[in-house]
Amino acid sequence: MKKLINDPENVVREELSGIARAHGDRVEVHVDPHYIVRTDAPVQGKVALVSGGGSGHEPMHGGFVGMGMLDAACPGEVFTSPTPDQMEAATKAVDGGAGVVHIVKNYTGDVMNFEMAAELVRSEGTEVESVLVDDDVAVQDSLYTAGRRGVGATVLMEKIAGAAAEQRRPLKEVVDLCRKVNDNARSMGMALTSCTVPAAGKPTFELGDDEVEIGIGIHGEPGRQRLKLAPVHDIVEMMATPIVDDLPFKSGDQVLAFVNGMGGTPLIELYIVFNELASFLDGRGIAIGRNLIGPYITSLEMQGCSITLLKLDDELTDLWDAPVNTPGLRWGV
Amino acid sequence: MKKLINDPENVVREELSGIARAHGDRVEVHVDPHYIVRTDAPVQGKVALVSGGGSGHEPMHGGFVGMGMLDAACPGEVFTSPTPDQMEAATKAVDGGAGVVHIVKNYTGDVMNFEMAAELVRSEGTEVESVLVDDDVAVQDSLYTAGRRGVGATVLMEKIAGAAAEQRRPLKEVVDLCRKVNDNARSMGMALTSCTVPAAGKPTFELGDDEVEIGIGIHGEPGRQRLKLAPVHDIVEMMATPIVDDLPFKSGDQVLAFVNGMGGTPLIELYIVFNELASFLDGRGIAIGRNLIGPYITSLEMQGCSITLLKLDDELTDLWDAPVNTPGLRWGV
Amino acid sequence: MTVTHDDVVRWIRAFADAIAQNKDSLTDLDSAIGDADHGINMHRGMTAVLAKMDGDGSADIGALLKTVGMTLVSSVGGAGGPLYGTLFLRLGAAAAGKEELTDEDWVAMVTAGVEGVQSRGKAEPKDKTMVDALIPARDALASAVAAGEPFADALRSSAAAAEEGMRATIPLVARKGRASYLGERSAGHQDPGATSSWLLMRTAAETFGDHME
Amino acid sequence: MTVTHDDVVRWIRAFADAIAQNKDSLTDLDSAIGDADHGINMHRGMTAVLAKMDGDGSADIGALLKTVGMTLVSSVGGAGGPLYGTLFLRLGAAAAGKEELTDEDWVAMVTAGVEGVQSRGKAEPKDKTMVDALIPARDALASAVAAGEPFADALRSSAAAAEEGMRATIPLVARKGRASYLGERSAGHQDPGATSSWLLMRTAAETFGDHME
Ligand SMILES: Nc1ncnc2c1ncn2[C@@H]1O[C@H](COP(=O)(O)OP(=O)(O)O)[C@@H](O)[C@H]1O
Ligand SMILES: Nc1ncnc2c1ncn2[C@@H]1O[C@H](COP(=O)(O)OP(=O)(O)O)[C@@H](O)[C@H]1O
Ligand SMILES: [Mg+2]
Ligand SMILES: [Mg+2]
Ligand SMILES: [Mg+2]
Ligand SMILES: [Mg+2]
Repeated sequence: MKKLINDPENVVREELSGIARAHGDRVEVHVDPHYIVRTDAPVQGKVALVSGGGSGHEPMHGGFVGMGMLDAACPGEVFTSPTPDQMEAATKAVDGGAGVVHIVKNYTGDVMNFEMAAELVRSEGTEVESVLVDDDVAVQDSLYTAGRRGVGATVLMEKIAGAAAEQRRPLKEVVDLCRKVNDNARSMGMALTSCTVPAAGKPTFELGDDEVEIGIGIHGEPGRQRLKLAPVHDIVEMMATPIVDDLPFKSGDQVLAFVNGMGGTPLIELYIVFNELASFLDGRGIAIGRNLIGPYITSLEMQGCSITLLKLDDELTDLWDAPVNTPGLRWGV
Repeated sequence: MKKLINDPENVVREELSGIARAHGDRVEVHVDPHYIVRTDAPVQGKVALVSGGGSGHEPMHGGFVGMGMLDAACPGEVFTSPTPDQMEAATKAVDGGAGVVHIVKNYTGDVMNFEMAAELVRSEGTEVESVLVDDDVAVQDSLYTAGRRGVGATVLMEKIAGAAAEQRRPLKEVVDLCRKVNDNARSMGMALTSCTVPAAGKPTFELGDDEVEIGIGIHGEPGRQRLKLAPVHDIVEMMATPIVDDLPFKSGDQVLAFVNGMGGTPLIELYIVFNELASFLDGRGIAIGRNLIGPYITSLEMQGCSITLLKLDDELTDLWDAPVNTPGLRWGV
Repeated sequence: MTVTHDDVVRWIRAFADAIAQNKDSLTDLDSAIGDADHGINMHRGMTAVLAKMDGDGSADIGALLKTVGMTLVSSVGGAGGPLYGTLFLRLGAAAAGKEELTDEDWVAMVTAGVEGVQSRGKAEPKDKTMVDALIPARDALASAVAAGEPFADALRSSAAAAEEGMRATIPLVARKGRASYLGERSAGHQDPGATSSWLLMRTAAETFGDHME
Repeated sequence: MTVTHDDVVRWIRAFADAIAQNKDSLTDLDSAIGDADHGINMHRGMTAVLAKMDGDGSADIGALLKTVGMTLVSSVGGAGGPLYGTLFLRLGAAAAGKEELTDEDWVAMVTAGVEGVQSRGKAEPKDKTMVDALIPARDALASAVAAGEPFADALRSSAAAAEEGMRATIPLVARKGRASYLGERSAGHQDPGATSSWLLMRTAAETFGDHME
């Protein structure tokens, strides 16, 4: 295992210390329990957004704390969802009297820990609504399984709901917007290489020199299919087809196209992926109204990418364009 | 070789096509000869900044074209400096009558190609000044060698000089500022893994599972020292000590600390590097006034990082803080 | 023929030991169908539990187990944290105020614990989760105690049933937790949570059973 | 005993062929002490040159070589582009208007070409660059022609001198170009540019010498 770390045990603590030193102008980092919070929290009268999840997906979620996006984020150990006491502390720290939204990616661990946290804070009188993100079409959805994973749509939801909260929209509207984003977004990921959890010390899975894994999650969970390495044209088609067919996205639709790097993929490749995606969508008569290209929801040093499409309307577009000032996403201010 | 590409021959062309489709709101991409230019170029009465270099370092340089930074960038083939006809066309496209600055990283190829381009455009009446970036302390400087490489300081120079040009400062002032940045910045890089030039198809160098290369360039050029993998604490010390000693940076100095990812390094590790760097600088009495953390000048999918320190004064700080709106760097607007 | 507060402390320590010794193999199991952290997570949790236990002076077994549960909830994270946390919280609630446990107490506690896991995680038998080790363990324990078998034998049957349930997860296609994302590809691998649950039942049998022989 | 326009065309094609055949080995040499692109770059350039030459109708050798130079400048990039571009531009300038070349013409052309490379790149002998192949080649050529040796022999000596100069780059510590960043670690590797320059001189000897025998 080759990483720029000291002790695998201290990875998250030292990362948080780096974030605190780097972004003290915008965020405060609390240790024990760990959470990252806007320096101006709680913002009175504003719905507060709290998210969280395992570490190793940076900039998500800590990098999305700030004006126009999250009020707080709870980082767990690497790839391990955080604990209820973190979420409880973060929720209390950001509660500005207008209610708190928990943005929860649909993983058993995240769901159960956020559930326990919500039970705790509700019993103490804070109004909390939970929203689930489950946009990953690589996973079959069913009442009898854990359901789809939450992946790329999380970033879009945090941005869009964050803008709505910033406009002082009420709790119900913010929650409805979160659901609208989730309902209109679909994603799929793939990996060229595995990643290595620091504490595990070896790659989560092994891929041959000529193999790719399609339908990968963001925790190094193996995907559903292992295929021979193919030109990116074919790979994008394999990812975009189930995305488009699932919603379905139709001719005439406007979308936000999000090409996400898994952590070890250079930007040059992401632009090539985006180029293929744009051609693919041209062929389906789908217009790209907005785009986001880069490593925003990562899997440590994994090489690979994911594609997320979000069907846009004027409301979502305006909220996407609204100012945001976080370490990981910034414009308009 | 595992990459998200189609044909190694078409990597740059397809990347540029992706950039054109993604960022058409801010930049225009010209093909044959290849250059990327602000949509509002030439800006009359503004000094124009042109840079360029091999591809594979994204977002540099194409990602830094836009308001407050570069007017144009010339992308060469992967790791190969662009050709004079690209620079000539780009220079003409951005000349707003106030002169053009060529920001040239000190590599034999870049220097000679920009030199030929400058000869061409000067002979046609355009006022051009060239500025060399050579901040890499891993390379011994000498009159009898090619001298130090230009690395991380390039990003800082392009941002700071771009802000000055945006304020309509005259050519000489912009050039002087470029030199001031170069004179006050020092860098050093390291690699955990090699990268693979697509057309070459195999890693540029081989590193053992327990080895790191210190003093690496941004083209997969081997460094000056191969060492056993060490805790990041030691690695940062090995990199920061020669940087600080070279200028030298002294107790009481304010710096911009730039921790750059080489393309395959996840943000979580860069924050740990930054954390170590901050402690190291604490120990030397050097204050971090500004920071930049992320993959900004990369080496394809190489894992590793570089550290750049720039000594700040009020002028440099203000120009750093000035609004910038490029695909790769954005704030204040 | 009763389990004392000290026995329970020895059991927790034995479970922590077993987790420490199987940390890598649990994580390996989790690499195959999950995210390679189950051993790491449980080890972090049990290390925190040991640190907490050092200062415990009371004799209330319920309070002790509640502390274990709270500590797991706030230190493990992932799916394991809430599930094992809830398990111990329910064990503790069922043992509230008790300074000794009879075999019937233990049956009632395990029954409450497993119920907690199911109400938290919504997993049914054959979903390929820890439930597949816990339910057979609870059933074997309950029927052995009901049949009047010696407690040590009942504990041994319950550990054996947990082991069998754990092995029976191998061919299953996961329907809950991270492994469910793999669909058919999850078959052929033993569930990590079922494995740690077997360790839990095995260490209980070893500690309480040993004491009683 | 003269070199015709057709001979020059055959030489350029032969050089392009040699580059194509040695593309990978040139790139490998460049991996060791540079950035793994010299073969790729030169091949891209010579492919562009071949495409340009197809449409060339004039008999002016100077014009032909100038086109080669311009094409290399605008298609190779890196250090190789300006250096080989300048080399061919200077060959072309020295042959301006000529439809045939004598051995003295060739000496004058090579001399001008090497001068161009040096004024562009500022490299001196023993800096471990293409200059280390070109200067010995020029010197051997010039003295053989001055001594009245048959042109084919003079060409052979110049190719042999280039080869020797190329091999002599192996122990050198680079002082110019990308390899200089390596300092002492650059010793022990043959310079890629010196290698492609040897191919240039060797194909000239083979094409022009062969024709004359
Ligand atoms: N819904 C559930 N009910 C019961 N047990 C579950 C459930 N989901 C997952 N598990 C158990 O949790 C184990 C994984 O735990 P762990 O690796 O610690 O958490 P995570 O999956 O969040 O990484 C699985 O092997 C399985 O036994
Ligand atoms: N200043 C110089 N003068 C002459 N030749 C040089 C000089 N710098 C580099 N070279 C030659 O260029 C070769 C490298 O060319 P190439 O790989 O195409 O360019 P780059 O180094 O830009 O990647 C070296 O092997 C060397 O022979
Ligand atoms: Mg986990
Ligand atoms: Mg090169
Ligand atoms: Mg797990
Ligand atoms: Mg080279």
